[in-house]
Amino acid sequence: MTDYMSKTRLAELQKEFPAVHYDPEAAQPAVYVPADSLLALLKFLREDESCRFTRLADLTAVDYKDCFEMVYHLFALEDMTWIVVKVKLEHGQPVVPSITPVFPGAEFEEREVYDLMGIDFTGHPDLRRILLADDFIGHPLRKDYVQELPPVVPRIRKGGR
Amino acid sequence: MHNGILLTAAGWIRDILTFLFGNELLVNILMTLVGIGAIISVILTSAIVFTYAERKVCAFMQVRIGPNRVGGRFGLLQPVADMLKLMSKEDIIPNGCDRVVWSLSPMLLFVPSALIYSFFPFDDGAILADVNVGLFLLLAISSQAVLPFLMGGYASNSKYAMIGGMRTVAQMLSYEAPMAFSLIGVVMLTGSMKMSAIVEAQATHTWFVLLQPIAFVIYLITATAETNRTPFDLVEDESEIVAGPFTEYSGMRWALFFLAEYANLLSISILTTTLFLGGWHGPVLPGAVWFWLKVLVMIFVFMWFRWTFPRTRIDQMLSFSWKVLLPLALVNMLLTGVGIYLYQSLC
Amino acid sequence: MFGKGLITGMRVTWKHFWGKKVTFCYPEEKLPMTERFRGGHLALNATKCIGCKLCSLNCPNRALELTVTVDENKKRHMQQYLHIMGRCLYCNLCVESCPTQALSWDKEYAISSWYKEDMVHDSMSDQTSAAVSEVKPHE
Amino acid sequence: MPKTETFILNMGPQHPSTHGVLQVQLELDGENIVHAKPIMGYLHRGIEKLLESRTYVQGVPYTDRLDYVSSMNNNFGFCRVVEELAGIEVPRRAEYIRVIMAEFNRIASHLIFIGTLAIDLGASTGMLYTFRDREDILDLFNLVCGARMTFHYIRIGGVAADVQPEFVAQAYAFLDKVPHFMEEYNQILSGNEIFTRRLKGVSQLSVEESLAYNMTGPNIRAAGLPYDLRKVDGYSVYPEFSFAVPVGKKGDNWDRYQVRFREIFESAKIIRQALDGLPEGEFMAKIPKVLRPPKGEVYSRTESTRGELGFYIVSDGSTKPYRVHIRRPSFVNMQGLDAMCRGMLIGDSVAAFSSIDPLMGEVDC
Repeated sequence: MTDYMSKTRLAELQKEFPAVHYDPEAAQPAVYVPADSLLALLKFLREDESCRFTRLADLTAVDYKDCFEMVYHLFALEDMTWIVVKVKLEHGQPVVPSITPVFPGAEFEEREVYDLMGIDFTGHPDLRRILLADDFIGHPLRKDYVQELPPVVPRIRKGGR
Repeated sequence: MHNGILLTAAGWIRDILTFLFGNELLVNILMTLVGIGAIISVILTSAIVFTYAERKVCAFMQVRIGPNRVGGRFGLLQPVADMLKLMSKEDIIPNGCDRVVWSLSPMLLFVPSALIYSFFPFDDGAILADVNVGLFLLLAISSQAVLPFLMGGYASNSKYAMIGGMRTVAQMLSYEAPMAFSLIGVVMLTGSMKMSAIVEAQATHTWFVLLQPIAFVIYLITATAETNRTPFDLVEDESEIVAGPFTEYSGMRWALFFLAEYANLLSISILTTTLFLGGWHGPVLPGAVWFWLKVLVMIFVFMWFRWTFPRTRIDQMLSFSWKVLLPLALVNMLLTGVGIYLYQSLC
Repeated sequence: MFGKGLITGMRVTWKHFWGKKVTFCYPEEKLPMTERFRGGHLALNATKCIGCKLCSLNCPNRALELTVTVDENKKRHMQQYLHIMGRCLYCNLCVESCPTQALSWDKEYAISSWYKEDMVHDSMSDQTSAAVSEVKPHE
Repeated sequence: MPKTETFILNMGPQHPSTHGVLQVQLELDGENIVHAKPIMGYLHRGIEKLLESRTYVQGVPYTDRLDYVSSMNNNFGFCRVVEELAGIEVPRRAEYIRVIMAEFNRIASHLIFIGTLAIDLGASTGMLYTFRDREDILDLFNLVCGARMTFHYIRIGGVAADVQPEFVAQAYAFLDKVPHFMEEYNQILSGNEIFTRRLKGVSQLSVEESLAYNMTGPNIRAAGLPYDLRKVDGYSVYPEFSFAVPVGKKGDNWDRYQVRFREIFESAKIIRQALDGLPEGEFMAKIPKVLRPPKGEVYSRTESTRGELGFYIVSDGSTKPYRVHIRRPSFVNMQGLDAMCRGMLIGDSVAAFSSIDPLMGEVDC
């Protein structure tokens, strides 16, 4: 069965990365990290012997109206442990370093987040819209996104009815 | 030896024409025209019959029942419906295509496919041009079919068509060689390239499929490749390059390709029958019946291949031809030579 | 190797060539519809309906457009029940939510139509409209 | 030396073998592929956004439309997350029925995989056979949930309706047929030299590469890593059944095909055990009329047919989810396509993306 990363190891992690903070009260505390030390933390989590979080299970972003949160779910195959890494981003101009140097498999998911949420990834190899058309305006998964109604095109029909 | 049905019929027509015109030269010319008309009608009819047969065979092998709406319970009029559909379709000419080459290609493809029919002995004596180098001419003409494919592929201004055209050249040229070498065994046994002589030799000895089993297998494989049918249908490989050289063709132009394809299928089956299965020879039944029976069996075999096998890949296909089939054909030649030498020195 | 698999494959197709076919000639023979089949139009039993609108509340895609009138006894009556099939997900949530089991599927699954307008089905049309017409709208 | 240059071949979005509306831009050097770039989004419907404006209960039918050939698995994944979020205890009978349905759907989906792989390699007959046998599973589903494709059967808190006795009987009958038709595919496809030579040694991905590309499901198991969430996470009642996790050796197309082929037998084994031990009891938990999960967030994953299907739901305490993110396995697996196609031939590219088994409804969400 899978567990969440234990409190003691989280404390050790904080010792290693002083910029990291988490809520020690919560049952499964997410690790908040500032954007500039995200890559270093993920590299540590992936490559350090005590962690070996080799699988990036999920990558997404949430729009909390006043800020964005990048959410990374990491999973260690050997000791079956979870960790959730979060990055808080300001709402005005969300920029976060791309984690493709550490997890190459994040490429499409980062593109998806860029496409639908409008978060910029620096250092991404191929940052383009992935699901929506290239000329699409806006980022639909943001909470302040207002959908423009499609223009009403009158239907032209031949013959009766 | 009594004449076959076809020759008897030809004799009647010649009698009628002689009665009408009297001039021998004119009658000869008219008789040739009659023969050509007969061959063209055979090709057209066969295309109609084979589309239906292909659909039914395919359906039966795939646990379906196939056409069952147009023309009664068995969908007998399905080919007619297909034909009407093809004729009524719009003739789409792609942008930027080479118009002359593009429109020539389907017609040029049909010519060699139809031309080789003049060397087939349909029955005792029923052969339009029984030339001395029949087999040689036949192979020479049928290899001309490469060019129209390449023309169509090049002129369509489409990448799929271009790749398809290129593949045709690679495929047909590589399979031309083992095919010719496998047929040399037959020629060695007969001592002649004359088609009627090959059939006669099988009547006096035995069917060449028994004497030349390796050649028969090689021939069967190369024949499938020459007709672009599965497992070697890389030319019109629908899952990779959509329809190869035919991608941009529609309506009647496409129908001509289609027609040529079935003409090729028929001719290759006739060739198998003639070279390996004893041609029109057979007990009890008249020659023409035996001939068509064997041809139909061969066509069923080719359809059977098509609806059972997956498709090979281009590199596998080419290396199979050059690395397996060609050496095997050469070995077969050697074996045949040794066999003939032993046979002659023993008897 | 050496074509043994090819021969085996050909044997399979040969067997099926003569074997039983599984084709279903659709318009002539039809698949039997199971009891739980969801599809076709919604059919409303107007005598059972209490006009609570729970079905349209539960609909994920607003495929139901209802007109409910309230008579002098404060009793609610369904006047019009439109099932917009173009929006319907056939998820069965409306049928399950009905407290009086007034809704059901008519299982008439051949519902394709030429025009978008035909995809709006009046679920009360096939009723004996007596029960509906008696009710006067409350003024 | 003559000057040569590569050229771009756009496969799709209208192409016979891109499994829907995928576009793959192949950069070709003759017949060899230099790069393969998948371009998607032709089927994007914005399901994540749609789910934000539906209640939890209303959201379930939308997950049917994600991976529409294994809808049960999607329902399963979504319902599990919501149950975890709201703390709903699912009755054992319901869990068993869910497992039966999910595994049946896995068989159906893998049958489609075999069929589409066969037709992409030109063996259309093999495809017809697999679709013939898949039809029996659809009939079973039709019997129990009244739909053949968008099932909406697994609900939050249980399943929509109890299984009928005739379903159980028919399910057993189907399970008895499994070895027979699998033997037939063995004869017509797996045993066929042309078929094996098309697949063996082509488009290899090692475990490291598969991990790097974040691939999951049969694609990573083919490389040799027994990463099956049914074993790893042991969710639902899966730990109660004994089944093996088939793994490949080399991670080529043949292994991907073989892993799925053997998984059908394993699924059949699970279904048989579940049917044998189907407990009595409720099929639906008591869930409140209006479901309001407490504030919080949950990421939970299930082993869908194509890999790790994860749902990440943020709840703000209202009836509607604040944010739903779906980690679609096909979408993530598509990243491996470039590495799989590089240096191969055009014919292999078709086999490669057929062997990833992507489904456009899921890729484009």
